[in-house]
Amino acid sequence: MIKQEKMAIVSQIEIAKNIFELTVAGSLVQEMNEPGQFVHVRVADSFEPLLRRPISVAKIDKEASSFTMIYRSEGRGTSLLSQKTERDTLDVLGPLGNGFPIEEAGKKAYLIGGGIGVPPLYELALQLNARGVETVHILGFESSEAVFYEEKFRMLGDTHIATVDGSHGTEGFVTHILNGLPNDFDAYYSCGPTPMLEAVQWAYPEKKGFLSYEQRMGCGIGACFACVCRTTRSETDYIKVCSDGPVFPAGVVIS
Amino acid sequence: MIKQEKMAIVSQIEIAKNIFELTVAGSLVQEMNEPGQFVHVRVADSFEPLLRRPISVAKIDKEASSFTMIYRSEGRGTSLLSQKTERDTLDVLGPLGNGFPIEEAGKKAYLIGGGIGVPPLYELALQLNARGVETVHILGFESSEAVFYEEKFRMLGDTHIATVDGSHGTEGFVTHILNGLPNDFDAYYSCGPTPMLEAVQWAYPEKKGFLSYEQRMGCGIGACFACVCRTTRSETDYIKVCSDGPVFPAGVVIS
Amino acid sequence: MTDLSVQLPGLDLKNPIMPASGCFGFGKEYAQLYDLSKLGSIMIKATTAEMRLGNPTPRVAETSSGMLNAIGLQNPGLVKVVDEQLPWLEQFDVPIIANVAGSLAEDYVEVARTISKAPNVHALELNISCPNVKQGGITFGTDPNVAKELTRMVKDVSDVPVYVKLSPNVTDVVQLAKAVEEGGADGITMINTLLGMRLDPKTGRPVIANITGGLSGPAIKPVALRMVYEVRRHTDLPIIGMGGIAEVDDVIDFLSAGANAVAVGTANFVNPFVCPELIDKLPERLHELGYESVQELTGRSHRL
Amino acid sequence: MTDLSVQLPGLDLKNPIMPASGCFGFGKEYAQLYDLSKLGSIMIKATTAEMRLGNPTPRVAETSSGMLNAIGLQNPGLVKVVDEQLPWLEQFDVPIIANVAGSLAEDYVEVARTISKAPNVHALELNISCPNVKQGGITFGTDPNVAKELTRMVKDVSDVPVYVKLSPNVTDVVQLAKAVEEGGADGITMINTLLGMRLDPKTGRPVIANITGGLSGPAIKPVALRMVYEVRRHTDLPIIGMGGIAEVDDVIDFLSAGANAVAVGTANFVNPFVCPELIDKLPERLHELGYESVQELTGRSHRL
Ligand SMILES: Cc1cc2nc3c(=O)[nH]c(=O)nc-3n(C[C@H](O)[C@H](O)[C@H](O)COP(=O)(O)OP(=O)(O)OC[C@H]3O[C@@H](n4cnc5c(N)ncnc54)[C@H](O)[C@@H]3O)c2cc1C
Ligand SMILES: Cc1cc2nc3c(=O)[nH]c(=O)nc-3n(C[C@H](O)[C@H](O)[C@H](O)COP(=O)(O)OP(=O)(O)OC[C@H]3O[C@@H](n4cnc5c(N)ncnc54)[C@H](O)[C@@H]3O)c2cc1C
Ligand SMILES: Cc1cc2nc3c(=O)[nH]c(=O)nc-3n(C[C@H](O)[C@H](O)[C@H](O)COP(=O)(O)O)c2cc1C
Ligand SMILES: Cc1cc2nc3c(=O)[nH]c(=O)nc-3n(C[C@H](O)[C@H](O)[C@H](O)COP(=O)(O)O)c2cc1C
Ligand code: FES
Ligand code: FES
Repeated sequence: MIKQEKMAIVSQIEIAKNIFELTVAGSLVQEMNEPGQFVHVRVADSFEPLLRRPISVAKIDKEASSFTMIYRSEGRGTSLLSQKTERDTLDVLGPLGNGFPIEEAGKKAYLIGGGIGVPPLYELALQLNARGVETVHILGFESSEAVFYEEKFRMLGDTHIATVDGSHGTEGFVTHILNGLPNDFDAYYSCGPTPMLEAVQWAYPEKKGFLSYEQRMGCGIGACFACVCRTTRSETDYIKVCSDGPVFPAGVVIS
Repeated sequence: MIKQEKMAIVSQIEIAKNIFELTVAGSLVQEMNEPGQFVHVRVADSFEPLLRRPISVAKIDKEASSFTMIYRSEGRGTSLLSQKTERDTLDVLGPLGNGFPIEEAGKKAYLIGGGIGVPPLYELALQLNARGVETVHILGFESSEAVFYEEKFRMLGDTHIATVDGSHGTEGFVTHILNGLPNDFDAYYSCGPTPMLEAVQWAYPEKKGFLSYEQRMGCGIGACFACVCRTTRSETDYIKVCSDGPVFPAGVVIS
Repeated sequence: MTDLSVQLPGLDLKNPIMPASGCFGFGKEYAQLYDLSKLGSIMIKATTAEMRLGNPTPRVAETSSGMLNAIGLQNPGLVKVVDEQLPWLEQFDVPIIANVAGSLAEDYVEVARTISKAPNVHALELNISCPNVKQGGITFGTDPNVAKELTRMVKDVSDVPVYVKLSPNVTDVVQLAKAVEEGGADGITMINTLLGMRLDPKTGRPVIANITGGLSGPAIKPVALRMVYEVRRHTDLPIIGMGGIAEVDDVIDFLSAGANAVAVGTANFVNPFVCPELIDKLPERLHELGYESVQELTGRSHRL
Repeated sequence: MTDLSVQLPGLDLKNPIMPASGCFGFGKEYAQLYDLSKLGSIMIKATTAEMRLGNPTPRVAETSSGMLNAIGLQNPGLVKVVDEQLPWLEQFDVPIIANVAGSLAEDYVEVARTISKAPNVHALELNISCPNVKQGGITFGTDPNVAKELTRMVKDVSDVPVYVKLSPNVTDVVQLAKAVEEGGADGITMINTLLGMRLDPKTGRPVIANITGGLSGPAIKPVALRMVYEVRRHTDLPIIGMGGIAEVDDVIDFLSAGANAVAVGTANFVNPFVCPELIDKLPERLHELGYESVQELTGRSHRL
């Protein structure tokens, strides 16, 4: 069930350049299940900035009733968010949308992430590993400064890093790494910029894949029709990223 | 000279119900001289709320290069202001306007204040006492909860308190106290709600008096013509509270 | 007991608060969050004769204390709305106001004729003011004669009272209000969004794919309030006021200016519980201000 | 070296940044804070033939990301402006744009004739759009024929180029722009304020004594930007754009949309140093975006 809650801020840490790891606690966490779901966060008490910001769930800790987000402080809203401390509360609406189907993973899965698309893959990796699925992580970042969670992913499986400027790992995009990896996986899961999702989709036409999309949002719950994408399922309909997605099987979204 | 400065917040204390004493430090303080001047304070980094808030200078400490404001947290802006702490800075524009002429006090002066009109009288009392002027303080508040600085004023001279609900001091308005006080002073200085200023002015038609007025402000420096009042000096002109005032001799402002 | 009820043509409202069209879909999503029977009414998403896909994305952009949208009347079309959405809404004890849109006058007439027969549709809201559709819409809402004619045509076929939604993008909103009154409108809803634009400073490109969009949210409240106040001075038609309402004092302001009820749009995105919260807060605020009913307060700014 | 200079009819601007009329008085107050010679130009407060007292107070009210004002053209009158204010401004190396207002066409003509002869007045800004004066003003700015005629009359008597300031409170701003172009305008300045209102929820009374006021500040930027963009699509006249400019990217946006220079109004009240700060920041921002001059960037949104 979707809830709105003023959640307690447990911690907020800058884990890479302009990348913040924010953990909050509250009963809303009990509603979270699927990796790949997101929350809609209000960054200010006033109406300026007005809209909530969608942020993926990066880690769920049901015991502590807390969850973790990882986001890049970039525009007005996220930079306000990054100024919040343990003394503040955070107005969170969630969990929202449909996440990654973990039961489709088979025995071995590729998790392919780019930049701020990496966070939801972490909870996904945790849940897949808990089910005995072997996960390989292929993660792309701008530069070494922007890399985060490398060790955490490594603890869960093979982890390959690409940076655009080559300052860490392979130089280039995740697709460069994918070219050199075997085709021996059962399913892939991906989140990142749309061109990356496109490239990944093209690389594995015969594989089962699940992609998480981004769109500008209004309501975040399916009411305002802001976040639509065309779909191959029907010529006469759109899908909504917020409530039909953000995760869709490969081949469904026309971007 | 008028300066704009991000001043350091030295302390912020709630000294009565919803009444905050805020001390800030910076080089701008060196420009302050007259009691009764004010500053124009930006309460948020964003443009919401948009306008600065005019607040009187309540105490100047040139040695510490700090000054103190006392304000009521009421609307959107002042309640944001009240949330600021020593970790924040405060964008201050000032000193603005023309304050109380201390050289006009003679030997004995009445300082008559109402509510949030009391603060500027404190620096005035300090400066008058420093010049050897005897000051009598007649201060009106809503109720006992809203009373502040009573002891501080008492240290400087006779101090009479009125509260509207009679919960502290005399019941009623400052004028009730004035009725019972001798007429043996040389000048009076007053700041408070306009009806109070009117009443005080009427009570002492033959005395030298100086009144500090309030108006809604835009710029605070005389450029926008928001804060005007009609004047007895001329039928064809307005005076600006921000730059011609806020203190005017009795009889000048038509309110 | 503070009386929140409001009686308007076709609408027997428990309270004067309702979500604005386009900001609440057809209710399904918000029904996950609270009981829709609590609402005074629901203004459902614009319905057109045929299904519409609307505009390309991005469709929304944030602005200072506001947002732009160019959804472009995406909706499943008249048949689906009548066959699926409206029947689903019947489970709630809430009168529906159906927002009617189109490109040609005939489209409006067709939608109005059919949708006004749905049992839970108690009024129509004629959307002659959507700034986000190329053909039509906008001209209906800016030309008094066209607006009057369209109102009359829709009135002729509608089984329920017809409210006309006015555009703020006009020189003289009172003239439009009077025109639709002459056309037989039973009420007015106002305002729709202000036409605006945002650019991406990095590229110079419009952020909204449609180039321009409709500005809504707290930023536009002063314009909306002024227009409601002006229109109230020139007509006795019921007004459902909207534009930037987010807090209970915004409701008070619109009622004071002469609105008989209010609609909440953008604020639903910020706080999905805003409508029930406003409904809960309104009695106490009215009481604090010394009023025992919504009706008593309504229009007070004109009686000072 | 990034080139900030802009050449417009009558105006040889060091840079495209100037304070907007009514938000800078006649410069005296801001001259206490910085050297006015730094500014591209100064649009001085509206000047009328006779001295004006303006409206009663309160004259300003805050709104979400904006403010309302109803100053009502308070100014010392033509003679004092020409004899005192303008000569005082001569000490600065900055061309002045004189904002001309009035109630009747003859008033405009009288002011224009005289003020355009002042040595440091390099252009006139015809204020046909002030929403805060009862008689006239507003009608000049909303009726294309009246606007055209007035422009022509003023052009006939003015010694310097005439820019006409457009109102946003119209159905079709392009129509107005074309009308003043036909009337011989040398340029356009836009936008003036949006007509708005605020009520005191405690009492229901308008906060502004004049009841309505003009909305300015960041809240109106999307509307202003849209209008500049639209007008640029339909005319080659120079445009000085304004409405909510407060940061360097706002300047970039207005230039991108087709403004040749920009004016900063309300932001002066928030940050009295905003104009020189924008002037300082502009070269770096232009450079970051890959432009070597203001002119190169101007209108880029139309060339994508
Ligand atoms: C389902 C989903 C999950 C996401 N998860 C994460 C995450 O885990 N970590 C992370 O760093 N980012 C994530 N994003 C992107 C994140 O929402 C944007 O970076 C953020 O909204 C930008 O806000 P801002 O205040 O920095 O920018 P501003 O420029 O101030 O934003 C202005 C408006 O544009 C919207 N916007 C800007 N960029 C984006 C974008 N890329 N996607 C959607 N809306 C955008 C904002 O929400 C806001 O409404 C996610 C986006 C979606 C849709
Ligand atoms: C010269 C001068 C000196 C002042 N000194 C003090 C002081 O020392 N302590 C103190 O508590 N208050 C003082 N005030 C009043 C103080 O400025 C207002 O209480 C404050 O601006 C209200 O802001 P808000 O955010 O609480 O209210 P909001 O309702 O959010 O204010 C909205 C707008 O109205 C203006 N406004 C509201 N009330 C007033 C008012 N009474 N006077 C002027 N503008 C107002 C605000 O500045 C703002 O622009 C002074 C006012 C003036 C003009
Ligand atoms: C995303 C969005 C979609 C809208 N869709 C419609 C619509 O379909 N029909 C309509 O009449 N108005 C539509 N509107 C306008 C609103 O109903 C309302 O008139 C406007 O947003 C002002 O109110 P607000 O400031 O409370 O949002 C829409 C507004 C938004 C923000
Ligand atoms: C207090 C105030 C006074 C104004 N006076 C005038 C004026 O005298 N003449 C005029 O043409 N515009 C006047 N304006 C309008 C501004 O010049 C400008 O067009 C408008 O405020 C939009 O710009 P902004 O959002 O940057 O303030 C005034 C605006 C304000 C806020
Ligand atoms: S954000 Fe409103 S429908 Fe998706
Ligand atoms: S506040 Fe602008 S002139 Fe006084």
